[in-house]
Parts: sequence; structure tokens; C-alpha cells
Amino acid sequence: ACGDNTASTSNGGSSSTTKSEPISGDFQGAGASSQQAAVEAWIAGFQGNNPDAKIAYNPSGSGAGVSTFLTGATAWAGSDKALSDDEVKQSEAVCASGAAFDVPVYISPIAVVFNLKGVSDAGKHINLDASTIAKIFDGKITTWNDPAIADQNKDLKLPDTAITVVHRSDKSGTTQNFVSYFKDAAPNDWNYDLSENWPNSVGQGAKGTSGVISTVQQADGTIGYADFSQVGKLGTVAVKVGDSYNEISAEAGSKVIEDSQLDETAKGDNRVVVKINHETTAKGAYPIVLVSYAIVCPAYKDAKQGEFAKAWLSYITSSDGQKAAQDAAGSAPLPSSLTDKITKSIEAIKTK
Amino acid sequence: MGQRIDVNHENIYYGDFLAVEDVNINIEPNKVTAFIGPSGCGKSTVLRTLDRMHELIPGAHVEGEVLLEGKNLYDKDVDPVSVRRDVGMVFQRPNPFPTMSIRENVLAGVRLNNKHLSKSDADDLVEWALRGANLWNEVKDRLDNPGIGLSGGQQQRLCIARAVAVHPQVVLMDEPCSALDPISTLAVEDLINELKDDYTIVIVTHNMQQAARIADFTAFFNLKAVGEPGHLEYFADTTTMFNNPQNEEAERYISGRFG
Amino acid sequence: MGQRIDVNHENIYYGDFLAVEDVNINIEPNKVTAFIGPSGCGKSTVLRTLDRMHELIPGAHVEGEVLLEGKNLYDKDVDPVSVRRDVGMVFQRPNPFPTMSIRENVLAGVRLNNKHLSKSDADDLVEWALRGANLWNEVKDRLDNPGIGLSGGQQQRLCIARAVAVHPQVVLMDEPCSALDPISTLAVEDLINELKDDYTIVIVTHNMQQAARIADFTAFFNLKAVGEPGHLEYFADTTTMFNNPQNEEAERYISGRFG
Amino acid sequence: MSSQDTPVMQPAGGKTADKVFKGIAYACGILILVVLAAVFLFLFFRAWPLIGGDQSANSATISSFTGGKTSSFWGYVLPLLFGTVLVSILALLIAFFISIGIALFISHYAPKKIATGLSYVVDLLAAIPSVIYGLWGGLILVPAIYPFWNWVAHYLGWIPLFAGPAANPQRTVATVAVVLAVMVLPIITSMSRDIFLQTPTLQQEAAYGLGATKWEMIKLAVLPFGKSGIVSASMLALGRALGETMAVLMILSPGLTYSIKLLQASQNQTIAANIAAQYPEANDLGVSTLIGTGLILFLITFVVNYAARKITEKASV
Amino acid sequence: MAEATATKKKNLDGAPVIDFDKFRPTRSSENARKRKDYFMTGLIGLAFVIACLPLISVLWTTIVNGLKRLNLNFLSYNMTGVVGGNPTPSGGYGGVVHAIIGTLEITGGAMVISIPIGIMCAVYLVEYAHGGKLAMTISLLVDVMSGIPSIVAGLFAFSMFTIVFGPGTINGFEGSVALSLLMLPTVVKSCEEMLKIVPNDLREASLALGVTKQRTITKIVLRTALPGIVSGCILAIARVIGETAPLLMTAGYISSTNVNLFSGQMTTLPVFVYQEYSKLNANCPVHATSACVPTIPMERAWAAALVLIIIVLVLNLIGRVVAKVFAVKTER
Ligand SMILES: Nc1ncnc2c1ncn2[C@@H]1O[C@H](COP(=O)(O)OP(=O)(O)OP(=O)(O)O)[C@@H](O)[C@H]1O
Ligand SMILES: Nc1ncnc2c1ncn2[C@@H]1O[C@H](COP(=O)(O)OP(=O)(O)OP(=O)(O)O)[C@@H](O)[C@H]1O
Ligand SMILES: [Mg+2]
Ligand SMILES: [Mg+2]
Ligand SMILES: O=P([O-])([O-])[O-]
Repeated sequence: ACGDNTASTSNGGSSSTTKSEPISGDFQGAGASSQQAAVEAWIAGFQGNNPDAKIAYNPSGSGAGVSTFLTGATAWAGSDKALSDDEVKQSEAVCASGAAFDVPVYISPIAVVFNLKGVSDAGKHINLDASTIAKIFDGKITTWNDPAIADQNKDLKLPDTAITVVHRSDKSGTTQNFVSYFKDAAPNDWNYDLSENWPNSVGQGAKGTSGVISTVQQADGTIGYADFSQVGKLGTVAVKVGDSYNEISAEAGSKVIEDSQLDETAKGDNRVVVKINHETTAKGAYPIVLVSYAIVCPAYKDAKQGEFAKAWLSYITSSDGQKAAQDAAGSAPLPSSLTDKITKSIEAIKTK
Repeated sequence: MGQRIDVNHENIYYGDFLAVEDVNINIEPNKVTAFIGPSGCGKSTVLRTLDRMHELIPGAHVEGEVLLEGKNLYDKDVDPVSVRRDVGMVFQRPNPFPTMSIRENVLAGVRLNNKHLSKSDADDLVEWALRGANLWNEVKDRLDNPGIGLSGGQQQRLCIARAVAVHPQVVLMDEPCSALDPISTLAVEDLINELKDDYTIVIVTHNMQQAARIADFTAFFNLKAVGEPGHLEYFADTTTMFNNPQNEEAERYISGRFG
Repeated sequence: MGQRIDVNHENIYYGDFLAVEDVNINIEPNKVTAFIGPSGCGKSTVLRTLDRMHELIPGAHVEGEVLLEGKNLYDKDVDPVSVRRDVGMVFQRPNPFPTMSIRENVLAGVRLNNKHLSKSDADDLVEWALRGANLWNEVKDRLDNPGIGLSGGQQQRLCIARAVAVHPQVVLMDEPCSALDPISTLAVEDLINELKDDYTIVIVTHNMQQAARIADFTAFFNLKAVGEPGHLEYFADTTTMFNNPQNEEAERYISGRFG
Repeated sequence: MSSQDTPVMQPAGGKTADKVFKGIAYACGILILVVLAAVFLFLFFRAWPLIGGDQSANSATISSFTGGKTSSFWGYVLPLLFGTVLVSILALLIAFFISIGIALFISHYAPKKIATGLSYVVDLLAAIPSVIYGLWGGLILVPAIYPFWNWVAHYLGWIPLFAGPAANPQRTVATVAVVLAVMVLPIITSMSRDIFLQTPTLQQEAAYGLGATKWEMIKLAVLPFGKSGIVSASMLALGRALGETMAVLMILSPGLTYSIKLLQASQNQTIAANIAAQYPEANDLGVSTLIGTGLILFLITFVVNYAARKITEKASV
Repeated sequence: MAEATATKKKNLDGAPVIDFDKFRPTRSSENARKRKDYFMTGLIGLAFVIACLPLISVLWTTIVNGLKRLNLNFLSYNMTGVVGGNPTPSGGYGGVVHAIIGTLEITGGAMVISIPIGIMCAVYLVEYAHGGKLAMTISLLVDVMSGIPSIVAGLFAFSMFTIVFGPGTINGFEGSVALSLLMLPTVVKSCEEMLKIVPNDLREASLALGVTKQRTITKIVLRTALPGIVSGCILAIARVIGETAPLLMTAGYISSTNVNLFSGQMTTLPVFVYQEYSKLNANCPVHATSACVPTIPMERAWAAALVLIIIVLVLNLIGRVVAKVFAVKTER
């Protein structure tokens, strides 16, 4: 249409495993805003092979995305959360047969970012263990030269600047993933229920990842959490795993998923739900990650949608797709331990 | 040709307030009848009942009859819109339509009623009305200029032209000269004098000299006190009114002892 | 006590438009001087230069001098604010402050200078001014009612009370009765007659009978044509002006042959 | 052409058009009522599960919104309401005096040429979209205003409103109020300017005639005349401030308390911004809760406007 | 009355005697008043300066930041195929043509709905209702309506379309409906004011010519008020053209161009600005060339904000011109 940029065809169509006819038509998705950058890259890549497919993704939020999906208005939903039992049940009304299922498509490390004169602007990291991070975010540790921090960072000169915690003010999957790390790795220092809303009133709230980042940038002594791709020039915390402090990176994020189990409590066919092993001791793993899912039906009332859903998921979970997401969004690749299961689930989508 | 108006036992109200009481007057066709009297006595009010403009004011209403050639204007089956077409009105402050040219102003009454006029008919009508209003020579070269650009006296004559262009039988004028300078006033007075050949004219004026100069008949309205209703005190032909009034109040008023 | 005003070679402009030309007039103290003349000749304009109200209109300015007891009002070091306190003004349409009570309206001017008026001083002043304006008996029981609730004539007298309460030397009035009914007009005229014991009074009127009734001196303004500047045509004591004017235009105007 | 005699009072055409036109106008008036009723009913029905639904599920939803701090609807909505009103009133207070000042400047002080230019700028500013104010507020104003608020907290901290320490960065009620004030300023200015310009010359001259200075004239004539207009302009502005979403969302660090510590973060939140923040991730019951808070906001707007109308009615008698 | 002079009685008989020297202004009180006058003049000037600071800052920030990416490429492409901070094949970094189209169509839709209704409602209030009870109620409710939070309007439109056109319906027109709800009160209010200041003289002049009320209203009253109505409508448009929250839920968000108002999602400029702000930074992979700009989303946001301001400015100018062209001289 008017004004379209010709799709970038960085991924040569030849390497694609798709043998079927190119997909054409209008397709909609909606959901997690965390996936937005990746989805943009996927759309571009997918259209390289299927130039007649028009795909739109509305980053309206996981909750809204799932609600919309459950009305049948979209072909797939992106969500930072796996489906609830209720939602699985509701989906039976929308899918042609069976119930909706979710597969992980996007894994992104969550960085603990900070802004501290003399440290972050000198490009240095800070080493912290789970309990210290939890205490900071719970307002128990209030200055940067607190012994709990200083002990783990002997080689840094820490000022007595007050700590300003910056957290998300809106409901967010990032928040839920972040605090679930505390619940698992520092249960004694984090007594709040698991929720997508920030539970205490410590520090400042900001809307969206962008709000958190710009707030952290605006003052000295701030600390917050955000998707790895948004870190920019801010300092990041190296998190203690086992006996070492591991810095954040896409590969490090991938490793914790590799070391994680599937959540067997998830009811329903074909579901691939990861139970993140926050207490991993795997070498080089970075334990605070966000796993974001794509939600689809095993069969659609409109066969075309099914055809699309299958092709779309195949592409985005393929190594090409994951590579594109990594370039565009700095995400971590799906570990090979998951890809088989995911592929099997995708195969279950009926296209006729 | 002008038509006659007979007003019988008219009471005029603004809401509950009786503004004018029991007016009886016979207005002769093709004559100029002037209404005079102190401020607030109801001259304008009576005038506006003669073409049913009065009822445009919320709550205002009229009792009694106003006969135009014998037909009561206030009969149920009479459409006020058509009354107003037969009885034209010129107001105290000249009010040409500010969005229209001189020409369009003259044609407004016809055009707004969705009548389609051929160009030549329209031209004829404009010339006829403007000539009738004694304005043709002054504006014939700039008919497409906005009407609002004229001087006050010219605007007032334009309004008269606009009123006569719909061929009314009667023309009502409410203090048509009070906002005008002396020279324009004279021009309008001359015009009134000529118009009476074709129309019945009723004019309200606060200027007794003016009434004396132009009217054939004069009606003197008065009011007993503020808040009391006004009434028609005395009606006579103009010569009698100004030289030998048979009414004491009228005489006091005319001799300038009040008002 | 009233003060005298002498106007010398005054030209009055609205922007570039010369509205009134070369006015020379001597206004006697403790007398009533009336300005008459056809509409647009500049009566109001001249009046408003006597207390520097004229210059409030953007672009308006004055040449020549206006001497109040010998002191030129338009001297550089004169503050127009204090001029306006010494020379009070009453306007054509009564304009009490709508949000104030009768009492507060009377005190409005005094309060400007005396923030903390004792209650008894204020009471005395209100009574004095309202008695002076012939209004005391009508309103003494409802001084705290809004001033806007009075009738037109009462409002006008209230405005006069407000003007005299600051104890000016001169009171200017621009057609103070033209919006009033005859009874109120008489009340105001009576009042003017009494006020001249204490003040110099200048009044503009379009009503020649009124000028004849109340003025000691009368100034007749005229203009040659619309767009030309107005000028002072003839100034005389009132008896001469109305019985035996030594000026042809004035005679024509007064005998009602135009205007 | 000559005057021809026509029968007296022939019926006029256009009667049907007249009736139809009146009918349409009437219908459009009624439509406003219908739309408003529809909005109200819609809000009410969407919020119904809060009242008529499963109360334990409601409590669970609300505690998930508040991180467990409260589980009752009123415990949730009242702090929000407090925050909404606080922010809006502050914004109005800041904007009010400045707007009246500018309006007077344009209507009575500035030379005519400059005044026309200024009027135009003011009208243009009234039209700057609120996202832009959000961007500007969040990215430019927040860091820029910190030294000032810090100074205020330091020297005026004894006033409870300004109790320190000032949060850094200043994503506080104080800053949001400033941004909202900037947003509503052109609204109040442009309306009050129009009204000041209409002050009857007669009133102004009456004041001058008594020997009033310019300011005294304004006090005697202009302000009393403009009072009801100023009130309705302020109400319009208040309405705008009460309902502003984006700017608050992008700037304020929210909290759910009844605190009036303007310079501290995470104290208050507004209803509109809260809806926008929670809506994307909310489930059905969550949306009902949010709409319930919207209903409260709607009612508040109604009450404010109703009160304002009563006030102006009284003032204009 | 004639006897009044016979029994002439002084007004001031019985009046208290006033010592006017007491009220004579002292030098100091006069100076104090003058000082107060200067002080207030200063204060009013100061108010003006204070107000200018933030407003200039808003404009300045937007212009400076916006000009960086505002070019022809930005205005002629949409956001399809834009990945991370990488340039597109056309050499730009994506653009807003789809958002401009969306803004114009959705706002246009809102205009088409609310302007006729608003004008007719104002006509009803001014020309027919004469301050009756119903009219009072309507005008109160119009005020209330102007206080509806935009997000509530969005929720309302969304739910209405869900009921009428099935669940999950999202399209541009739905956005128009939401916006018209916000626009309507402004249109009614300003038209009402404009109709009120049409001199009654003109209505009477027209009616006195035997013109029907409907034609008097359409051809004289509305025509005379036209310039004011136009600028009122422009103001109303400006009020809604910058809305974000209601459009997020009603019109959605899409990166390609959609010209069909009635089907499919549409992006508007404010939503675009908000989404780009939400992205904040784009990722540049380690091996990326220098052509990859990580700060591009914010730059696009500012540029789009500038485009939005320019559109509002142009609308204002059009309004001015229309008002000039149809201007009505009321006084000589
Ligand atoms: N619209 C109105 N509503 C209520 N009362 C009115 C209205 N118009 C006029 N009146 C009252 O009706 C009475 C007669 O007024 P009218 O205007 O007819 O007097 P008039 O003789 O024309 O005076 P003037 O010479 O001042 O024009 C007065 O008491 C006036 O107050
Ligand atoms: N504000 C103004 N701006 C420009 N010209 C004005 C203004 N006021 C009056 N004029 C002009 O000045 C001249 C004198 O007007 P002025 O009002 O003084 O006349 P007047 O004798 O008081 O008339 P009237 O009897 O109608 O009150 C007229 O030509 C008028 O058009
Ligand atoms: Mg009259
Ligand atoms: Mg005058
Ligand atoms: O993607 P989130 O907005 O839920 O963090």
C-alpha cells in the first residue's frame, strides 16, 4: 500500500524450510508490548517470504491481547503470561476445535539498571545477590554505600547517595517476572504476593519500560528494571548465580531457560509453559528473564487463519526468526531444549 | 396600493405585564400616520403588533383584533409569515444583512423565499426598489459592494428599498431617522413623502417636528406612570394635533412641557 | 463650590479623524451650561474632553487647552485620575455597578481613596449624597439591595449620587434623561436645578425643551456635512438662544427646521 | 416593474421545511441527552459486577490492583478520587491567576496589535495535543524543575504541602500540576479574554469617571462583569484537568494515599491515568472495576459542573 | 407635578453635614494607589512572562527535536518493514504517512458526526428553546459532557461497537465516534455563543420580510455567524486531534497504511508518538553498521509531534482564512 517500505529481505527466502504456498491475506495479532520490536522484525521477515500477507500487531498489552484473542478478532495473541485455566476454557468457544495453547516465542533478560555518579557513568557494573536486590527494591537498603552492597563490590568506591527505586506504575508482565525472581531466589526478603502490579510504595513508579528508563536517566542514585534492549548507557547489575556474578546478556538469559523445566501444572493440550528456574546455578546463566508467549488455536473457523498461524509460528520460532528478534530486540534465542516441543505443538495446528 | 388597518380593543402583553391597553385606531390607506408620545408609552409595541412581530418575543401576546382590509391578522388560519410579507417593516437602527451586497440586500426578501428570478427580472426589481427608495443614483455603480459599507442614511434607505421590494401593502417604520444625521434624515423624510402614493405608512417618531412635517394623521400615546400600561390618548389629523389639540395632555406634550 | 472651565482652541481627534474643530468656550461656575446640536456634531466628544475621558479611546487625542480654574488639564504633570475625581461624569444610560448594593454604589468613588471608612462616616455620606440626588426617601429602607434593581430614573439619580459623593467641582452629564420616562426626567431635571448651587454643571441634551427649561447658558454645535468636523456654532445665554438667537443656523435648528 | 395587487395574505410556502428543520434541531438537542444517558448507563452496566457480582472475586481483583493494600472498592477509588481532585485543583489554582493576568494583559494592557498576535498564540496553544505535553513534561520539565522544588522543600518545607525531601526525579503531584496548569492555561485565558473584552464600556467609563486608576477600574467593572464567565472557564479547565490522561500517565509516579506532600513521589494517582495504566493488562472483572472508577469520575464531573452552574446563576442575578 | 416648583424644598434639608476635607485624598494615599496600579501592571506583565516560559519551552523542544527527522522521506513512508534502528531501503527510518492519513480520516469522521449535530443543537438552544427547562438541562449536560474523560469516551465507543458489530471490532470509524463524543460539547458551546451574538436586528429584519424561520436561520443567522462557527469548530477539532488514550482502544495501531475508515486498524499521529515513545530505544545488533540509530524511536516521536503541531497550526490558519473570507462587518 501507499508508503510501504519494500520489505527488507535480509533473510534469504532460500534458507526457509517452508515448502508450502506463500500465505496471503490480512492477519491481526495483539498483546504484549514487550514483543513489539521483535514482532516488527518478524513481520518484515515473514513478508519477505510471503509478500502478500498483511500482518498487524497491536501492542495493546498482554491482558487486552488475550481478551481480544478470546473474542476471535485476532489470529494470535502475544502475552507475557501463560494462559490461565479459565482462559483456556473460554478459548474453546473461539477455536474451531480444541482449546488454545501457548508456546514461548520471545525470551528477554530483564536488566537491573542503575544510574550512579562515578559508577554507571564510568561504565562499571555492580555485583549484587538476589537478597540484596530484593532488599533494595523493598526499601530496606536506602543508600548506595550500605555495607550489604559495599561488601559485594570491594573494588568500587560507592558514594552515600540515597537510592531511588524506580518501578513500573502500570500493570506489567515485566514486573511479574522480575518479582517472581525474588520470590524464588530470596523468599525471605520478599513477602508480597505475586502480581503484575508493583506491590509496595517504595521509590517511584513510571509508565512503561520507556518511563522507567527515562526516570532512571533523570537522577543520580536511581535503580530500576527494564527489558535488556532498552538499557542504553545505564549501568547494569551483575547477578549472583552460584558463586559468581554473571553479567546480563542474551546468551546468559537463554541459559537459565535451558536449565528450566516445563510447568506441568498447565492444563491443556500442546501447551509449552516454562517454569523459570530462578535458582539456577548453571554457569554463565542470568536468572532474571521474561518469557513471552504466542497464543494460538489448534484449529480456526477460517482455515486461512490456521494456515497463517502455523506458518507464522513456524517462522518466528525458527532460528531465522529468533535471529531476527535478537537483532531487532536484543532478545535471547530459544534454547534447543524447547524448540522440539514447540515444533511439535505447532504441527498440531490444523490447516484444513 | 396601500391597504387600511383597523385596530379594535387591542391589549398587548409581555408575559403577564400589560404593556398597552385598549387601543382603537383606524389607519387610512395611502396616508402617513405618525405615533408620538413619551418614552415607554408603547409606540413601538403597538407598531409591532401590526405585522405580528410582537409575538416573536417569548411570552408576548395580543388580545383584540387587527384588521387588514377587514381580515383579522390574528385569526387562527392566518400564517404570520404571510402577514409579514404583506406588511413591511423598517427598524430604528438600519440593519442591512452584513453578509450581502447592496443588490442582494434588495433582493433578500424575494430570494430568501426561494423564488427564482431571472437575472433581468432581478435587475429590474433592484432598480425599481432602489429608485423608490431614492438611493439608485448614489449606489448604481457599486451594487455589488457590501450593504454595510454605506453611510447610515443610505443604509436606512437601503432597508426601505429591501422592504418595498417584496411589494407590501403597508410599511411600518419605527423611529427610522433617530440614528441618522440631519441630512440623511431629510432624505428619508422626502422618501416617505413619496412612498405614500403606493403604500400605507405608519411611522413612530420621537421628534415632533418630524411628525408635523411628514404625517397626515398623528396618534399620541401616553402612560399614566411607569409600570402602568400605556394607552392611545389622542388621535387626530396632524394639523389639528399640532395647532389645536383637543386634549390637554397632548397639548402639554407638544408644547414641550414634558418628555 | 463649582469651578470655571475655559476651553481654548481645542481640536479633538479620533486617530487621524478630526471630529471637532477649534472649540472656544467659557463655562461659568455654578451655572448649568447645555450643549445642543444635531447628532454627530461632537457634543459628547467635547464633553468628554473636559475630564480627559476622551483619551481612553484608543488613538484619541486632543490639541489646545482646557483650563479648570486656570490650570490646564492637559499639562504634562496632571494626572488624569485626579482630574476625573474633580470633574464628575454622568452618562447617557444609567450605569450603576451591577454587583454592588445601592449603598456600595454611592461609596464606590470615596472608597478608592479612603480604604477604611468608619461606618458612621459612610452612613452620613450615603445619606448626604442620596438626599442630594433626591433619592433618599425612595431607597432609604433598602440601601443594601442591588443598585441594578431600581427603575431607570432611580438608577440615573443613583449615578448622580455616586458622582457627587466624591465631591467634585464640576459635574458633566451626557444626555442623562434620554433613556428615561417623563416622570423620571422631571425628577432629574429638578435635581440638576438644585445641584448648580454646589457644582458647575455641563449637560448634553438632544431635547431643546429640556435645555430651555434647565440651562443658564446654551452652546449650539453644528457640522457642515457628515465626515466634516463639528464645531461650536453659537454660544449664548439660554434666553437669547431660544428667543432671539443671533445665528441663522441656530435659529433654523431651534425652530425645528432640521434635526 | 410596478406594484401589483396581490390577494391579501396568500399562504406562504416553506411551512414543511420549517417544521422539519425545527424537528431536526429538537432531535439534536434530545440526542445530547440520549448520548449522555447512554454513556451513563453503559458505565453503570459495565460496572455492575462490582455491585451485583461475586464479591470475593471483586476483592481479589482489587487487591491485585493494589498489591494487596486494599480489597474494597471504596478503599481503592477514594484515594484515586482524592488524587484526581488534588491534582486538578492545584493545576487550576496555578493556572487561574496567571490566566486572568494574561487575559487582562491582552484585553486591557497590551497595545491592540500585540494583543491580536497574543490572542492567536493563545488559541494555538490551546490546541497543543496532550501527548506532547506529556513528552515535554516527562522528559524536559521533570529534570529541569527539580532544583526549584528542592529549593522550595528546603525553605518552605515547614508548610505540610511542601514537606521534604523533594523527590528526585520530580515525578510528583507538584510537577504534574504545573504541566496540567500549562495545559489549561490557554483555555481559561482565551475564554476570560473574550469576556473581558465584552465588559460594557459604560461600566468601565463609570469607574474611570469616579477617578479610578486602571487597576481600580478593573476591580470595579471588569472583574465583576467577568465573574460568571471566569467561573465557567475555570470549570471547563477543571473538567479538562480532571479527565486528563496521557500527561498524568507519562509523568506522575503514582501512589494510593491521601497524602498532600506534593513534592514527594508515589503519593497520589488520578482516576483517568489509572484507567489507562491498568486497562491494557486487565481482565474482565478488572475492566469492570476500572469502569467503576470511571463512573465515579463522571459523577464528580457532573457535580462540579452542576455546582458551577448554580454558582454562576447566583452571581449573575 | 407642576406644583413641584411652588413648594420648593431643598434636597439637602435634613441631610447630615459632611466634612469633605476628611475624605480628601492625602498625598500618601494617592501615591499608594498609584503604586498599587504600577504593581498590578507589573504583576500582570509578569503573569504573561511566566506563562510564556513553559509554552515557549514546549514549542521550542518540539521544534528542535522534531526537525532532526522531519523530511520528505519521513512524510512519504509508513512503518512497514522498519526493523530496529536500521534504515529502510529508501534510506529513511520509516515515516508517518499512515498516521497522517489516519489522523485526518478519523478526525474528519468525528467532524462529520459532531459538527452538524452540534450546530443543530446550538440552533435548538438559541433559536427555538428560549431558555426553557429542557434547554437548561441540555446546556448543563453539554457542560457535563465536556468533562467526560477521554478514556471513558474510548471505552464507551469500544463497547458500543462490540455490541453492534461483534466483539473485538476495531476500526477508524470507532475512533471517530469516540472523538465526536469529546468534540460535541465544544462545538455546541462555541456555536451557541456565536449564534447568541448575531444581532436580533437581523432576525427581525428577515422575519419582517416574510421569510420563514428556517430560512432566516439558515440563510441569515448561520451565515452571519459562520466565521465564528468555523473558528469554534476548528477549536473543537484541535481539542480532539491530539487524543491518544481513546484511540488506542478504538482505532488500534498498525504500521501499514490503511485508507479505509470503516475496516481495519488505523494509526493516528498522537498514538504514533506515544508508541514510539514507548519503544524509547531501538536495538542495534553488535555487527550493525553506523547507519543503525538506536535513538530513532524518540526522534520519530518528536518529528511526529512536530507534524501534529504543524497540522494543528495549518488548521488554525485555514480557520482564520475562512473567518476572514466570510467575515461580517457588524459596525460601520
Ligand atoms: N421585550 C420586552 N419585554 C418586556 N417588556 C417590554 C419589552 N419591550 C418593551 N417593554 C415594555 O413595554 C412598554 C412599552 O415599551 P415600548 O418600547 O413600546 O415603548 P416606546 O413608546 O416605543 O418607547 P421608546 O420611545 O423608548 O422607544 C414599556 O414599559 C417597556 O418597558
Ligand atoms: N469612538 C469613536 N471613534 C471614532 N469616531 C467617533 C467615535 N465616537 C464618535 N466619533 C465621531 O465623532 C463625531 C462626533 O460624535 P459625537 O458622539 O461626539 O456626536 P454627538 O453630538 O454626541 O452625537 P449624538 O447626539 O448622536 O450623541 C462623529 O462624526 C462620530 O462619528
Ligand atoms: Mg420604541
Ligand atoms: Mg452623544
Ligand atoms: O510488556 P509489559 O508492558 O507487560 O512489560
